[in-house]
Amino acid sequence: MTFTLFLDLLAAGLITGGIYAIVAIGLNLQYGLMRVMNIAHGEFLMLGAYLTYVLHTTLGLNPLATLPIAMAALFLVGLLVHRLVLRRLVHSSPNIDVFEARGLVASFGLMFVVQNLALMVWGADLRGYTYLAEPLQLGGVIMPHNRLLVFAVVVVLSAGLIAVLRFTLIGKAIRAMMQAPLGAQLVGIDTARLHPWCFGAGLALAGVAGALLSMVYEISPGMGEPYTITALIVITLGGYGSIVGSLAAGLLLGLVETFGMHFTSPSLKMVLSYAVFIGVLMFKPKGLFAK
Amino acid sequence: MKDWIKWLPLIAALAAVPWLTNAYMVSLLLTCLMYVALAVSWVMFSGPSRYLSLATTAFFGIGAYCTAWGLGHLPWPLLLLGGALAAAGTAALVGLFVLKLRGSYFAVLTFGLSELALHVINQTERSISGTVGRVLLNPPEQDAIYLAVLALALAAIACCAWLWRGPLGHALRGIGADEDRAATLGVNPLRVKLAGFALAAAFAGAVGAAMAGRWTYIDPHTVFNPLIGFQTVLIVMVGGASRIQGAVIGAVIFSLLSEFLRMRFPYFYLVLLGLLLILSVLYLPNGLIALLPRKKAAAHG
Amino acid sequence: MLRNSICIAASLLGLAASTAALADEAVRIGYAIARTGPFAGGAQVSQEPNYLLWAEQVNAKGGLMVAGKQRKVELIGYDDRSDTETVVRTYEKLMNQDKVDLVLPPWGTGQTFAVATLANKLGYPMIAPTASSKKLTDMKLPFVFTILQQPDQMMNALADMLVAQGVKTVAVVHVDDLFGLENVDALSKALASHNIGLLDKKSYPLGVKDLSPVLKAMKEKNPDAFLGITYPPDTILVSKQAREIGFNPKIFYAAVGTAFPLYKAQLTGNTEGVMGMGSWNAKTGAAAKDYFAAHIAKFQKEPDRWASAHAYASLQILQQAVEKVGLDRARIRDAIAGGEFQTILGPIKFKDGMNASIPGTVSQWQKGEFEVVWPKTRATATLVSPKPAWN
Amino acid sequence: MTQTHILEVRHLHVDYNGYAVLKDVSLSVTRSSITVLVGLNGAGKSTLLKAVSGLKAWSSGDIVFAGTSIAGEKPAMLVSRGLLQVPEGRHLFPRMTVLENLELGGYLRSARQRREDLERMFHLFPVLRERTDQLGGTMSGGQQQMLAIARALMGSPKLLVLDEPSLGLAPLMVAEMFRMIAAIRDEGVSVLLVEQNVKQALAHADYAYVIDRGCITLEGPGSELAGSDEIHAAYFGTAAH
Repeated sequence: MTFTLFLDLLAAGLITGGIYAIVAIGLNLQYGLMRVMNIAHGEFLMLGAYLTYVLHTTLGLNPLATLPIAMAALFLVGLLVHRLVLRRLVHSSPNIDVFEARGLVASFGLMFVVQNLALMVWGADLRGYTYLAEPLQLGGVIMPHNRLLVFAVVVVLSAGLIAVLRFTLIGKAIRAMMQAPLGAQLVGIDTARLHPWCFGAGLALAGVAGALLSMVYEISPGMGEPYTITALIVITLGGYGSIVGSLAAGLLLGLVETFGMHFTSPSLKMVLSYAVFIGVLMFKPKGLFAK
Repeated sequence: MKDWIKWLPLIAALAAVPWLTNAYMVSLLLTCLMYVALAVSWVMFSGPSRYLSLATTAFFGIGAYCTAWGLGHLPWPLLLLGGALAAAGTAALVGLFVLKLRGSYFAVLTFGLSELALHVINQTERSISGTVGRVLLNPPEQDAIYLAVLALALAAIACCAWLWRGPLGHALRGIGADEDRAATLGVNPLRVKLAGFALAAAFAGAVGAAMAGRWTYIDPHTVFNPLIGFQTVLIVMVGGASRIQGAVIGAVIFSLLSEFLRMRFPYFYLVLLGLLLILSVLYLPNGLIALLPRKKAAAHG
Repeated sequence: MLRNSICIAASLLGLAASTAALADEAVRIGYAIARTGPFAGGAQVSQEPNYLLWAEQVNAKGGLMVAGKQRKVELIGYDDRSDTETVVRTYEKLMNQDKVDLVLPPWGTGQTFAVATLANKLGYPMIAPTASSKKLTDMKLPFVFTILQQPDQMMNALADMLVAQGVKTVAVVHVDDLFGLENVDALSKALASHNIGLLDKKSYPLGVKDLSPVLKAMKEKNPDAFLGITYPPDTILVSKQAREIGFNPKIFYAAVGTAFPLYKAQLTGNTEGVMGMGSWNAKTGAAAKDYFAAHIAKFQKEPDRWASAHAYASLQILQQAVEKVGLDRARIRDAIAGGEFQTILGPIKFKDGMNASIPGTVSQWQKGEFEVVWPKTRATATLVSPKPAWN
Repeated sequence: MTQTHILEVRHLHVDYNGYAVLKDVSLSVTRSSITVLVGLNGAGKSTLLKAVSGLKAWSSGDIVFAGTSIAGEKPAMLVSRGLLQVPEGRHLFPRMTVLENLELGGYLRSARQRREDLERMFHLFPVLRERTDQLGGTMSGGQQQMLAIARALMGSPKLLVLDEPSLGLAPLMVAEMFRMIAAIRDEGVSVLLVEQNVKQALAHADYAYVIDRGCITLEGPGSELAGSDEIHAAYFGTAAH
């Protein structure tokens, strides 16, 4: 293997993995924190993608400029969903396991609703636009600008999020809620007030991820499902509640896929990633980064 | 034990359906019964043990592939048995590893297993036969499939009732309540879980083997459809996981309702179905069985 | 977008209103098709819009001529959720319970397979516009016809074209489902018979998101032609990524989706010279031109240049057969099997249940139109080779 | 009364699934004192503590803290009013450092107050100063208990409620723990201590209550109860004399 080829695969793997990571981090904020296994996560990603598509193709807005809009819009959607559905479930569930099961059913319902509303509005056709598709050559590695941009945004966002969680008091409070919900309540953290914000933040990340994906791939109402599944795998691999774990697991999965596809066959991509996933859980049942 | 006798007329009526109505009614009931069998097989293990399994898809697909591979070589009823055994065997084997994990880890892992099974069969088919799908040249008649699935659904219900009353059921419940404590009380958790998991898988496998006959053309993406596993779990949650009736009622109502909505509102029935799911979990959080009178539970104390 | 779906809804309402008055007279035609799920993308581009367009046009002209009497057409269309059991159940309802007069096929090879034996058993003739599989045609079901070119036809045409262009070596990627495998099988045989070297062959799964490492390896081997047996998202993916890495062989071919208007939109200014599966455009004939215009007028979007026209032509054939023999389905079947029909794709005859009139074709993007360039008898423009460089 | 008592539980009834867990329980905690509540497993101790910290609603009676009822108040609100609890099992943040655990203890206070309190804690628990960067979950049981108490003190409590602080600790550590609790009381913090370690607890108690099957059965100054026959009969199986 030449060094250039290695760099090529490394770059491709990191970019794929970066996308996995940002989607997974959003889901982990919901699951790690309040145990909402949000099967509709990918549908909110899809909404972010369509929002960018519509703003770009009708108003001519630069897709990069739509990122904060997608983020804010999906954040509000998150608050709304929390207010209408999850808050009630939190109150009516006798314990966290029951809440988790009910949250799963509700998020399935959300998935049907959101995906099919999008289908009614935009139809099933693939759609897309071209943005920053020009390739950039760096020491033999060729990458289009849009993929590099996606990676850069992913790195900045996840680094920012990790920094917030690590260094600010509110971030520490959020980590505290994930690690010991009762302990958090007993030091005066108002969990009931923080939950909607975290759920909203999870959806905001899905929205950004969707907006980014629309720069690279075609979009359709069903585009989110595979990402939900990948995100589930990534957060399980990285450990529930661990944002750094999700980032690392996402990148790892991207690299495994890219290198694996190169050395075996692209057809084996799925076999490889599921084999890695199952293999890791066999030996590290609480995720790669469990201590 | 005697109260099953009062269900005899209903069972007889169901068995007579192919002679009384048209093929559509048969296939509509077939869908209901398929989900009854799958939901009961799911709740049989996952209800008391609280292990949320998404492996139903894998077992169903494995059963379906038994029919796809064996039809024309072996008689069809034997293939149902083969499907059941293959699925149970797979469950026992993978259970050795996956049943060590609990909660969401188990759920995501079993989902991963279903996907892995899909892709492994896909690869195997490609390398052996050079193609992915299989055409079933002499599939069984629809009525035969219907009666087979009816029998499987009834067998699943009977098996579940028997299981829950016996020591294995108690052990599974003990594991669901507190696995470590159950272990100290002389239960071997792994052995109990393996037995329950494999027994449940056998029914899903047999249902897969039966249903495959309907589709002429079998390919991995059709029979390892993740929707099958997800829908089974949804059905049990909507119906209620604490009693067998929950799974049965959930399956019947869910199948009939989604068919009705699909026919009546062809363009936005899934939006309605999604809203109904959300509303049901908000306003009927304990499942449809909460609407039933609880006289049976009282009889049991 | 929104207007589009409102349009569909409105036309359905209109249909419902008009049929209410003529309920006892309308010819009821049922189908199930993917409106949701993974097949919806293809079904809603190439197939269902044509059903709706045809019904509207027939009714605008007063209806279908059945045994000397004009009767309106009533379409009964359900969503099959891209699910096999649902599609089977829905056709059982349509044929057994609703007892519709005729049925139209669902989307794609797998779903057509699932209902083909049923339609055959109950004697409903079915002309499948989006089924392409040797396995299906090998079953030789008397009531099931395929109108789309089958894998060996398309691949033989492709190989002949390659020979004519002096291609000596090729690299192939293909999706590893039934469509990809049957086509690549036919292609390999055709290439071998013409002594064209296969330098590299890679398969990939549905939903692939990055093929640049594969394409880079192929670029190193420097083949004369790149051939992709791909679906629409992957067709766009391989085109974009080939451009990014500067992989520009003499012939660049990607199968399904090159014929979609979306392809032109996605590869802005980079379509020139790209080849793919297509078999008609508005220049094919006057009837094709009218169809093209009517499609745009109704849906505000262009039809794709491959299966859309086949879907519409299949309805024309059904219509002509009914007008000839009435609604007796066995006689319709015989009429389809034995007759010749005028369609927007030209005259069509069936042999062994397959379209015997339209050969395998290759199309190529030239100056913003997807021109048929092979074989010469059906060409709408002259083939351009080698492919110009990507912009 | 309210002047001298920081906490008063008045005729409290708590039901769980229709089953009465607490029946007419009354007790009070005098300011700057250590009040001990002893009882066997399942006597209703932890239910009472849940009610006191806002985690469990009651059916009748009342709990008054610093002169006002706490009915319907959320834990976070009680923390801000100065009622802090160290629960059984401690509920530290296991994957966060000692420093972070302490900072979160002062979650509701200003950054300056937090800095000052942190200094105080390091003074009170020198072992924590040496281990500021260690993860909470990796410390020994005794150290974790120190950290849990220090974390609660960071919230500047008027009343500190401790649930089984000596559970699982080595005997030497237990003695250290009670010495620490006495020091906290001497700084002016009232302490409500729930313990199974009856002997040690009563030795340090200013006042004590015995709870049995949901009812207060005995109360009195700690030294008095330590010598009572009932206590010995119930907890040591022998009479005192």
